[in-house]
Amino acid sequence: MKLRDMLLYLASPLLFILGWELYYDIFIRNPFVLAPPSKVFITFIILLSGRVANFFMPLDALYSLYHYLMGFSIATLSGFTLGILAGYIESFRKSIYLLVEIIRPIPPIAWIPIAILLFKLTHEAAAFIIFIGAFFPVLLNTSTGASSVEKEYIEAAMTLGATKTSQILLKVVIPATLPSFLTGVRVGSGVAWMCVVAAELFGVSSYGLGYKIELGRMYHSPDIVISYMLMIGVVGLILDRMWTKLEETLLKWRRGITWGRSS
Amino acid sequence: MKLRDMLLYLASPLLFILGWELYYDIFIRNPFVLAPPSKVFITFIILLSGRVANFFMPLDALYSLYHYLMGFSIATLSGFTLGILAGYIESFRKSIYLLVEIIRPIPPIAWIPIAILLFKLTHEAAAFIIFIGAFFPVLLNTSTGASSVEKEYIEAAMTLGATKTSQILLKVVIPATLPSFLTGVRVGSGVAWMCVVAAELFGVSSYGLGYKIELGRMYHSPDIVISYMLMIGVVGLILDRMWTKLEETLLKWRRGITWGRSS
Amino acid sequence: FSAGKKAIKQIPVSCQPSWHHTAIYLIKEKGWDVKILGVNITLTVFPSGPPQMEAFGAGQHVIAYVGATPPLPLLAKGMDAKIVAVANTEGSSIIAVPEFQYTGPSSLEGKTIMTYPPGSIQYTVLMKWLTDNGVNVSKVNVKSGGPAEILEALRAKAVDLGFAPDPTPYNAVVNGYGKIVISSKDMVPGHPCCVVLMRGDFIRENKEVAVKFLALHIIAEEYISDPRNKEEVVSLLVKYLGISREVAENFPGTTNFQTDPRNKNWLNGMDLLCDELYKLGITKDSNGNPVRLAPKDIVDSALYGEALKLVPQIKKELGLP
Amino acid sequence: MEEGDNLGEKLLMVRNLKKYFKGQNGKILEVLDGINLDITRGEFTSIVGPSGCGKTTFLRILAGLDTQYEGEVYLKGEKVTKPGISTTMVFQDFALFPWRTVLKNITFGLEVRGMRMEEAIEKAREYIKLVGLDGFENAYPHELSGGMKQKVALARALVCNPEVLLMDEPLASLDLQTRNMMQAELVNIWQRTRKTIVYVTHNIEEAVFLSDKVVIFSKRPTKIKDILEVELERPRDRFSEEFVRLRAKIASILAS
Amino acid sequence: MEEGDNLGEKLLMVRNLKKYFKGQNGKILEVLDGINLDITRGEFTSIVGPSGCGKTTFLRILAGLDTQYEGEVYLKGEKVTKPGISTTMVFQDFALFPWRTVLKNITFGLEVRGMRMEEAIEKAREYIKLVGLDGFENAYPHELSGGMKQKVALARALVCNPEVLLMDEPLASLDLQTRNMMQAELVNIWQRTRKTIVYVTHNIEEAVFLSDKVVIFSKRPTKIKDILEVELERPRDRFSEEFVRLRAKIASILAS
Ligand SMILES: Nc1ncnc2c1ncn2[C@@H]1O[C@H](COP(=O)(O)OP(=O)(O)OP(=O)(O)O)[C@@H](O)[C@H]1O
Ligand SMILES: Nc1ncnc2c1ncn2[C@@H]1O[C@H](COP(=O)(O)OP(=O)(O)OP(=O)(O)O)[C@@H](O)[C@H]1O
Ligand SMILES: [Mg+2]
Ligand SMILES: [Mg+2]
Repeated sequence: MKLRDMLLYLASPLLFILGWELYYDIFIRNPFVLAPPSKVFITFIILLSGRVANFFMPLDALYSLYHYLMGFSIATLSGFTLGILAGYIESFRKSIYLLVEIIRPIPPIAWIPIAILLFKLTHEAAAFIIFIGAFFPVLLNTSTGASSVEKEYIEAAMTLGATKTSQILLKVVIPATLPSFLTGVRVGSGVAWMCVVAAELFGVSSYGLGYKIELGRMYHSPDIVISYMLMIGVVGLILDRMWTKLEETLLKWRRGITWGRSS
Repeated sequence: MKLRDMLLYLASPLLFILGWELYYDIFIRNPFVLAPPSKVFITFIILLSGRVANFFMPLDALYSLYHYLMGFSIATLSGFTLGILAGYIESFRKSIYLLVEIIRPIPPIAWIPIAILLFKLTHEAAAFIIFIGAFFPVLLNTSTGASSVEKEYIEAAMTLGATKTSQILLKVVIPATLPSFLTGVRVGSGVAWMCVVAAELFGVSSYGLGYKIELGRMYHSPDIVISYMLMIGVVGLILDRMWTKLEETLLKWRRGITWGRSS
Repeated sequence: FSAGKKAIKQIPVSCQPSWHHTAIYLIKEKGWDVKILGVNITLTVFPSGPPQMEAFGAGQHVIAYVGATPPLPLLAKGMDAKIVAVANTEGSSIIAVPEFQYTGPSSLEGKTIMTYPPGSIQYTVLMKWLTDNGVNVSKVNVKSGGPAEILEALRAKAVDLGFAPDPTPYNAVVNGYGKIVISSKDMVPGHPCCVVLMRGDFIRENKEVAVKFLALHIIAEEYISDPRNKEEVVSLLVKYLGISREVAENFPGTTNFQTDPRNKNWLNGMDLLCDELYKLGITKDSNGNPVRLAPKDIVDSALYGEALKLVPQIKKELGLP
Repeated sequence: MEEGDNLGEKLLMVRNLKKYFKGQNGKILEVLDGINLDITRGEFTSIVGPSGCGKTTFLRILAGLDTQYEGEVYLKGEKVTKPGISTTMVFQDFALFPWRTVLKNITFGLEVRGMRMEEAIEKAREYIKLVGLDGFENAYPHELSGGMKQKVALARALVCNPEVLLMDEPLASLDLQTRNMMQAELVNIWQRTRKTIVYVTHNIEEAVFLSDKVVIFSKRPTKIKDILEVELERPRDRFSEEFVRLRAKIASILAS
Repeated sequence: MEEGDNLGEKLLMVRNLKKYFKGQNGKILEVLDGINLDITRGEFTSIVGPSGCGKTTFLRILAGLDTQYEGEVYLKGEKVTKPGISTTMVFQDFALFPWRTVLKNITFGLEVRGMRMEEAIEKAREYIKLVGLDGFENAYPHELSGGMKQKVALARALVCNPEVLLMDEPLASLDLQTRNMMQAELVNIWQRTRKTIVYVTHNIEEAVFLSDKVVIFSKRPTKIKDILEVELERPRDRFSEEFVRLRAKIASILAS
């Protein structure tokens, strides 16, 4: 059983690596266009050790995590609060709708000039870009979740004496919205982490996974670029695992109700 | 009632514009640093008419929509299919988990070199970047939704004779997942539309809202940049309205069950 | 596009929206490609060097107008291409926020300057200039960014200085939030900037077209350098780059439209760049071993010599003096 | 009993209440068609009537959950416009909070009334014992059988000790024995606290056993067919002649 | 009736069935503690027992929905390992599909059996009439009253015409009259089609009225306390001496 699971988990990455190696060997065979997985593997290991000047991956990861944490935590807090309110209170939802929906599609990169204007070339400016990316998925998932809470729970709470809106929010809407909120957190975390590249494009610091991808591109080293992409992927995976664990802990009560377990 | 709604909807944009104007008048007062809303409004109108060489906004919007549609439709289709399967079939979920979670956090911009390699400088390359952005939100929301289908529906279907997996998928899992899927579509559409800037960064065409934002930045006209940001916002809003309408139509049955209506 | 032996149907060329690349815009605008080469040039404009070279490396263009350094890592890995002509030298300036008190290189100490990342021409020039003038570079805070970020950072006073190629500095000047304090021609005289890069198979299989193209390049650069054509060039830049006439009026700025790849001074500059990239670990062969390129490995000046011979005749065909 | 002195006051007044639903296909369904009813403080009123006639709808209107109706509904002389602290409802389909354990479902009403948690838990345990769910304090609703869920719903409402208790078939999923036991317990609680109870049931025997007054609803569009006073002494004997007679009478009115 | 010739065959065999649940807090709850039961083809078997004793659990195991048990369960001589086409279940909490209208809920079983849509709709309408839901074809489940939902659940299962019908308190939410009518209708259908029915109820009268055999479950950990054969002629008279005697007997066994 354990072994079968391991094999399952490894199936797609192995297939992907195989496909990539074959694609490289058959169609590309050109080291400045694409690096084969074997090459990337070696580069990845070397970059971890910091033996290549300017490219010490663990340090870059730390910087990126710092940007991510700052931007994402603010996005989560504000997205959650506004999402719950917007989901439950229709007039509030309406009053923020237009602004949110016009600002939402504007991509994080497009905010770089504003970020520089507001925060200069600081880590906060990077965090701001990440905030922009993560805020809307959290907000949208939370507000959709909050407005989809089953009526019967709210009505039950009301007749049990929860007459204040704050009580309904705290004791019914929030727990019932938790699954959607946590999906939002996972999607938002993904987008936030994605934004590190954009957030590190404009000179906020000389470290960061995103900054180094750009540098790698300048140096035309596909192996470095792909190694950094992988590193972003791996850190992203770890972050996702953390959120999933949290989700499982908080949503224990759903285990017996739903068909599969979310993962 | 109608009027009250109108006022509600306009509240936040008006407040925002007011704040922006004040911020400009008090702190900036320099049209080359930030454009005040009044200036942007005029520029916006002018850009709509195409009277500024190289900056004919409607045409750019069409090109961007073309990229969006190509990338997003493929992302939706594949995200939906894989999401349903991954949500319902645990071993499938496990087998794609690692690959998905490593690739998911890699930002669309980081895929530009690969897009150029695979698709050359074509519209398809732009669509690929957009695809990368939209695919994962759709996949994640759909698979979370599909794995959260209430057990009782699936069991009811089984004892009513739905013994084939295809029947369960078609008649229970898909309709029950529809709300989550559609949230995914809305989030994904937002991310996809966000990616037009990244997708148009690398010379796939000389038109497109994203390309023009970059051009505006290079040649430095805050009013043009902000006008294009606004245009991205407005088109994004229209797209969102479309998805919301579709959602309301498809989820008519939820109206009596949930507390608020999602919007 | 196929660079086969058969007659080519079009020539895919890439460049950037910089006035260092004005020559290729002029050739297109005037239709000289069809007139002289008999085929259409398709022009792709990239916002920066990396995607441009990614596309070039993937074989999507045969000619690129590009900075001198972006191709070097690819050439080190053995890309089949050569620098066949110079597009320009010099042509960058340091811009400061208006209140900055510039008193020479040492006034940069303790200040923040934004320029292209390490390995770029601007970065290299800046470092050489500072070091040559005895400034401790570790005391200068250097931030990385492209032209857009440089302008935005200046506007927001997020940096004290920026170092960017024309026409970016004039943007800041014209719009009143920056002033030019020194130009690169006064920092490292004659330093290389942009080049014309051509694919090897194109040179070998379509030599005649390649030479004719180079001749056109030489003629175009002469044409834009001629002050009598300034008005025409300004309109061209407004049209192709979308910049304001006010900014374009500053053409050619400090840009020097020199084309000869045999120029000693230029070759020395290239050698310096090669050394710099080698030291930064940017140029490596396909096995990852550091490569110290030399101008002779990357420049093919034979083609230029042949092109020069064609210039008078083509000029006549085009009706130019 | 603070309300004791007001016994006999008209606590709930329903005047010419009409209610219709608009289906999603636009069709209008007339449900309540002019209901007039007074309920005195401390009274135990049962409502019986055919399935789908509007009993649940009626309770929801009394609870302030549904305000889209014609006519008037007063609680303590004031129009009912929203759910209030003095009315609690036991829902036909339980409406337990799936994210709360049995214990925490029951403490809910106490928490929102601001009771200290330890005290609330103590109180809740009392009622868990009362309905016979000892040992299931920490189970989640989905781990319970149908009858057990109903017991939780019952305990959750009773523990709140509200002035008015609206109960929608609160014992329907229980087996005969438990049901009889719970009926006796309900009478017990009611006698001790003199709550005002409006009780919907399909079980005529239950209605007669419990209530002071049995209200009989007709088919849709629903009117009140009849109201019977049950003046038997409590505890009532289900096999007494009068009991059986009343039962039969209600059954025949329902069937007519 | 194709299965007619096999009447008397042992359709369901339950051997030493044991079942326990592990709660989320890790506590183990023993539910079924060695059940042995044979059910003959065409037989109408009722199960009665206290709330929470494991009746629903037992039906779920028979239906193949729960396979985590000890002991053996055979359907037509084969081990039950998953839900099959020959068994249909009516759930205690209805389990209607909220995204399907009444009509489409009822056609579900026919659709998955590959019936043409028009034919399925026609058939469904028949059963809608049977349970008295005319006019509500296009309503969604949340627009129905509790009793009406139960009727839909019933119709949805009956229309499938499966060999084995498992029913979990399928009439519990109905008023007396409808209930009596549905009971008669059920007997009618059963006599016509000779389905094998396993029927859980809390209503002893109902069990006696309907079934050939009444199985009495004990409290948890649950064993079979007794099995009574009901050999009264159908249609049965609820007031006949034998009927009343049997009713009382079952009640007393349950209470003991
Ligand atoms: N939300 C709703 N939308 C539309 N119609 C509804 C809604 N709720 C109830 N109805 C209709 O109103 C009528 C009365 O429903 P109600 O639930 O009050 O019946 P009831 O007397 O409680 O029946 P039961 O004994 O079966 O629970 C039913 O015909 C039902 O279809
Ligand atoms: N999923 C589950 N997890 C844990 N315990 C469960 C689960 N389902 C049922 N139980 C427990 O098993 C016991 C039997 O439950 P079951 O639903 O079979 O009872 P029942 O006889 O149908 O009762 P009722 O008449 O109240 O419907 C109960 O004590 C219940 O708490
Ligand atoms: Mg009801
Ligand atoms: Mg049960």
